[in-house]
Amino acid sequence: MSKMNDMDPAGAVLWAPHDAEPDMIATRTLGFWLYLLSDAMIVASLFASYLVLNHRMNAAAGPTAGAVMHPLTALWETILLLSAILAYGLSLVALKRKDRRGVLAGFGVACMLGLGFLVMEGHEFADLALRGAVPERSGYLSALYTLVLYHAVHIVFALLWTAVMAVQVARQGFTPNVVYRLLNLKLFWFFQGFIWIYVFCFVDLTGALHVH
Amino acid sequence: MSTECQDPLQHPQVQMAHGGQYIAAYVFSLILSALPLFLVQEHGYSDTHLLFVVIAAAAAMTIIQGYFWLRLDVSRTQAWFTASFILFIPLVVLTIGLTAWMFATLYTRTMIPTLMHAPGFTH
Amino acid sequence: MLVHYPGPWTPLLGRLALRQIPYQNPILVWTFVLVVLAGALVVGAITYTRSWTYLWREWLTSVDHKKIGVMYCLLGLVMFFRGFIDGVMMRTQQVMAVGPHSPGYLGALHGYLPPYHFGQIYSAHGTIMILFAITPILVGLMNIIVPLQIGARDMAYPYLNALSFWLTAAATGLVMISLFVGDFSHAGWVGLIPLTELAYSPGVGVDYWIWAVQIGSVGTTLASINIIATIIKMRAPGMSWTKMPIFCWTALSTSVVGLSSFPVFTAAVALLSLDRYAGTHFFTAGLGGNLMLYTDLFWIWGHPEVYYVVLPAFGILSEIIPTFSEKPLFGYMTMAAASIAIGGVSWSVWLHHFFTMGAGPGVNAFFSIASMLVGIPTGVKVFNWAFTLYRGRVRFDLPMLWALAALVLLLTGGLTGMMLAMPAINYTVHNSVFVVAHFHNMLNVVGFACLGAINFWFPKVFGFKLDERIGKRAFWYFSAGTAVLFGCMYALGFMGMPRRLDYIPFPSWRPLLIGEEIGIVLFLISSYYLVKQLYVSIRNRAQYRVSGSDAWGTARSLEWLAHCPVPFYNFAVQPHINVRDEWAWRRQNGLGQTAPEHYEDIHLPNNTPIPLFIGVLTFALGFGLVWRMYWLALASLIAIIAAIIARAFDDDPGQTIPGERIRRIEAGLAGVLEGRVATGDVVVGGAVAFETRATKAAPRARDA
Amino acid sequence: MSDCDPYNNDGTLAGGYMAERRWERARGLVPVLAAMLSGCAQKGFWLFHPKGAVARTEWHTTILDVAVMGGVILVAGGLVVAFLWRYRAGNRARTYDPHFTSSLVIEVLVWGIPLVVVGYLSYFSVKSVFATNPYNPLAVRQAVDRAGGGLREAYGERADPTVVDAMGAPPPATRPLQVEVVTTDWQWVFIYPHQRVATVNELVMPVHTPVEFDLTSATVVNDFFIPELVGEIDIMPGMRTKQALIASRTGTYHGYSDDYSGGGFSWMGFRARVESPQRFRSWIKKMQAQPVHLSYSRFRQLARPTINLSERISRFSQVQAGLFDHVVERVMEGRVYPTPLAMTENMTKPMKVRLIK
Repeated sequence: MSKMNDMDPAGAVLWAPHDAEPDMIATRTLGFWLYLLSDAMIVASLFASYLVLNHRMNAAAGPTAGAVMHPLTALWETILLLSAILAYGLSLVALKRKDRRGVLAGFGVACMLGLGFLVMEGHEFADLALRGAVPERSGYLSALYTLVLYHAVHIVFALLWTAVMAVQVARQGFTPNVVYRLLNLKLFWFFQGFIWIYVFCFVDLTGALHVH
Repeated sequence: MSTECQDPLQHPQVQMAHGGQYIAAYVFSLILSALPLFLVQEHGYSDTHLLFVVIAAAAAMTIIQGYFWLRLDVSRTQAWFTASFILFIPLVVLTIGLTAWMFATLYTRTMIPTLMHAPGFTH
Repeated sequence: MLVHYPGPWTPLLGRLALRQIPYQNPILVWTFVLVVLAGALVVGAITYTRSWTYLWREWLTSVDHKKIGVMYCLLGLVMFFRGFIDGVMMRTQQVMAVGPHSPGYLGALHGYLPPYHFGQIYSAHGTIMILFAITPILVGLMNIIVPLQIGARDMAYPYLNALSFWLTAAATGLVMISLFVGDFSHAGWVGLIPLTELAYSPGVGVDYWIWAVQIGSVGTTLASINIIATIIKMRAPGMSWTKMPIFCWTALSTSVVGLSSFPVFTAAVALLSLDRYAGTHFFTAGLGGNLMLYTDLFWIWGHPEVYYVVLPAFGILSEIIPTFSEKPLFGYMTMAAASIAIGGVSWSVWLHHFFTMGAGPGVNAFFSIASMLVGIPTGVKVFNWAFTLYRGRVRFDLPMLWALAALVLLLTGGLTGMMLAMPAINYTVHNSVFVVAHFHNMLNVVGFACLGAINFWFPKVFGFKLDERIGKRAFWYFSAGTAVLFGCMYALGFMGMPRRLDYIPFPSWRPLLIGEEIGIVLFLISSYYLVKQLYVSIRNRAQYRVSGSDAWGTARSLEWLAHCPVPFYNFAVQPHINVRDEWAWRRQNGLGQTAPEHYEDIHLPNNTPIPLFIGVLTFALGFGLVWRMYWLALASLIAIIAAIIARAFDDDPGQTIPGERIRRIEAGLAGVLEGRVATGDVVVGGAVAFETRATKAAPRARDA
Repeated sequence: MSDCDPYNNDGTLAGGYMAERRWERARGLVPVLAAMLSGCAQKGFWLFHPKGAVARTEWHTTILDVAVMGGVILVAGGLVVAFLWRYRAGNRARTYDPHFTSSLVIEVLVWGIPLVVVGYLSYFSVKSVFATNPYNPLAVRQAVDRAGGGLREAYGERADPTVVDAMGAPPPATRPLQVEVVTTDWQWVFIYPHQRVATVNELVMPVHTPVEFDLTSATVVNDFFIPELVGEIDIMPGMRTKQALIASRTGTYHGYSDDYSGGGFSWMGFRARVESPQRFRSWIKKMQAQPVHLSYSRFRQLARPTINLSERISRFSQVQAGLFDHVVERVMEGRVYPTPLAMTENMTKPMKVRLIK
């Protein structure tokens, strides 16, 4: 019944022959992944808020989803963002080949494309704000701005982080600490792709649908 | 640490980078974004049908990006990533779904119908 | 973008001005005097004993999980005391302010607290007790025990661990400073919406609440990540999932709950702060806001948070009861499954906190059934504990008493919980003191478990037990206080008394309010004995010293294999796990004292002050945002990001402790256990562990 | 009560006498305690003595739940206590078996019993949700049907609330009375739209007549609660909730807000008077003759933050048509009645608010 009876104390190994050092890189990336999942819960709450506040009543006689969405612009933003993510992914392929210049080139392309994404999105929202659709206008616009800009803030941090990692790769090379950070940054970039496709599908596309 | 003596680039998480798969996910994602966009702009179908198309596209992109980009599979290095990801899916669905349901009933019960269907506040 | 609020503003100080210091309020002035005196006493004592370097090197910059855990517990206990004083003040106000003819003192209409002050006190009481007392104590206990139970050297991320602690400490600092600079929220620990909106709370109180809970919740989320990763990645060789001690199972389940629910809270509070700072309309009644959305998001976190605190408590009971029954835990597998199940169900029950909102009967029915489902795994746990006692050899040591009382409280709490889960009953007692009695009942389960755990694991960390006789006295007064206070409160619930009443309109409630006051006096006596127990035990620590690694003689899990007190490296050689209750198995087979054949080098991270700096900067960030000193907030934010980047460039090489030194320390520890005094090379989890009366005059061991 | 006569003190301080005296003092406390407890049981426990059909249904549900759960708790607690007693370390007679750590039969039982109990309670929970659902126009009538009956009748076949056809209009025995409730900071405005009268801080209802409430708030969230008559429902600004009750006995009951709404919350009570239909009609007549009229602009004055310390009642006639909807609409457009800084959480300049003394 109890496990105690099963084990013969005579031949048992009592002490590990060596310290079982956990795999540092795998441990660090798992922790960062858990952080990303917790971040996903914040995004889920923002999506839930958006869903609740995306009602005619929450527009408070201001613009509704159909009036502020430009799905075609959003598609261009999608292309820019996914390309930036792909560029970062390809720089990790260069990492596999120990190609330091390839890694740095990938970083550069990713940063440029990410910056392009931010400029385009900033332009879109500045345009919206100039037409009077500011977040203070209605509950719907508050939810819209917050959800989209929360993603944009992540991209800003992704760019900042990529720049820092470019310095580290250039100065320190591929030490274990640099490598685990590169892997974490990969998770971070790829995760933004996830969030963006939901923004694209459930904010931009359904906004054009007039389902609500 | 013992791992520091080894070459970090030999770590399986570095070694699993795969250019072809990354590009495949990229292309599929773009197609899956453009296709529903095209359908939505055309307005050829009813809105409810289109909504299903959008949801299906989002789900498909989740699977494609999850598999090809994040490598969420059951291999030894990735099992915990996949497990925690799958654990969070019902949580996200519960958060959004139950909230939406709750507020759908609340709106029908607490909003005054005449105000609800008025064309905005005109005065 | 930024909204208009009443009152002046200057660029340098924001809304802060001398008139924001409540120096006219005698209660606060005397509190301030007391706090200053106590602070001066502590600072003086540290200076007198010349312990500043020691404090800095051994505690404030430490990344050792045991020391961080001890600091967490200490922080939690101090805040527990603060929250308790708030409770005393509330009960006293309520008993004084009954009926229209009750007199008023200190400018109050009735009693001695005006409504706005009373509102702040109950809000602070709830916020502190849940987020800054019980949560830190539990996180601290998990911090200390989980790595020991799985045979690890430290948590998975020691640096992050220190950061989590200092973020929690920064949040606590914000709550405490709100006493003397400005005001605290009056809108309850839940942040009642739209009372927290700028129109109805134009002061800085709600801002204090927002930033304190926000920073605290970030800290707790990070702690959850750490515990999950530690359990997944750091288990000693041989420790399969089915051999893991049950406390680790509950810690895992609770951390998953924390990891997934705290972010929702972060989001809810962030949206509220956007409403207050940027003028958005998430939760306003007008202009398209939806105020119930806040309530919804809050309780998506709020209910799992309840299980976040109760699950480790269940784990503690599952450790204490087998130890003092001299029997393995009954139904280990079902207990683990029940722990996971409670965490899982916690995600679909939150609407029962607002059944009266007016949602459809289908919605109410769904959440009612889901809430009741929690009763199943909880019932399983109670029965399994009962069968752990069955055919055991039950001793009534102090930790066991706390655990058994927690078990009894869990039964009554379960009864009333089942009542509240029924919407038809909930309609009559929602927001009444019945609810208050219920959740105090359940949180007292956690409180009893925490006190049991502190008594249980104290010798593990510090090497000596807490005094049993005084402790039992504290226990009985505490139990009597619980019974009297919350018994009366349940009765008042049936009389329909709402919670948060500053003035009691109906004199017929007075007798039971007096009963509650008697209960709080019993609690006061108990807290006196608790402090006395700690003081006497530390003073006479030589006589409470435990011999051997097993302080109770019948302990079961792996942490009892390490020395009491635990050396900074936990285990000299990592143990290999053979069975579920490894220590009990070794002890019963005569392998308890078997020393490893050889000692290897141990690699440990270095101490770092950066988490402390980030904590201080976060406090400044919060303070700047509360008073809208935007320069301070911006500067702190940039400094935090800079500190994080700087840390990324400053790779910690760690330190390697040679095996030879480990062998020396181990030999020294063995000497200590035989009654000799260790000096020099021994650095242990407990600060006072190795001092005896004999060595009081001897120079303190300051070796790092 | 001669044993606790305070004058029976001869000044001797012998030890034995002291002990006796202590006991006597304790005995003196007994009637006080008994009076405390019985006195409360008679009057104070409002939830124990429902005076309305809906409240009675809720109370019956409570009894049922406590009975079922109490049984389970007694079994579990009894097991714990019995095992603690039997297997205490000092008891040499007991068996000690550290290998008894799992048993399939017990596992099945400990999962099965809670499952069955929870299933049983869930069934009643769902039924009672529909039976007390404030939006269901049939709920009140059905509650009346059940009124007077015991548990068996409350949950009998006849009154199965799960099969209620919420859409079909019931043939009402009496025409229900419509009352619109608006809460302000910190008063209650009761509007009788068909009679075009309004009261502040007093609710008057005829007995044995269904009363249907529409509720909204001009400022923050409140909770409508009359413990003896009906359970709670939230009152939210910009939204309209509903509640319904029927009172079975005339009398004056206490109503109040049950959700903290700011500084004046503790004084935010109202009188709920249940009158005979004749007296109610004459009360309406008297109300309709009130000189003060209630328009929206008047309401805005009324809605300024006010603490009603003395439970003063105001009465209005000629209530502006559609006032309730107008208040809701204005709130949705962004109208707030801000609380002054000195009445919220400000510690330095307290109590700058309109007080009705």
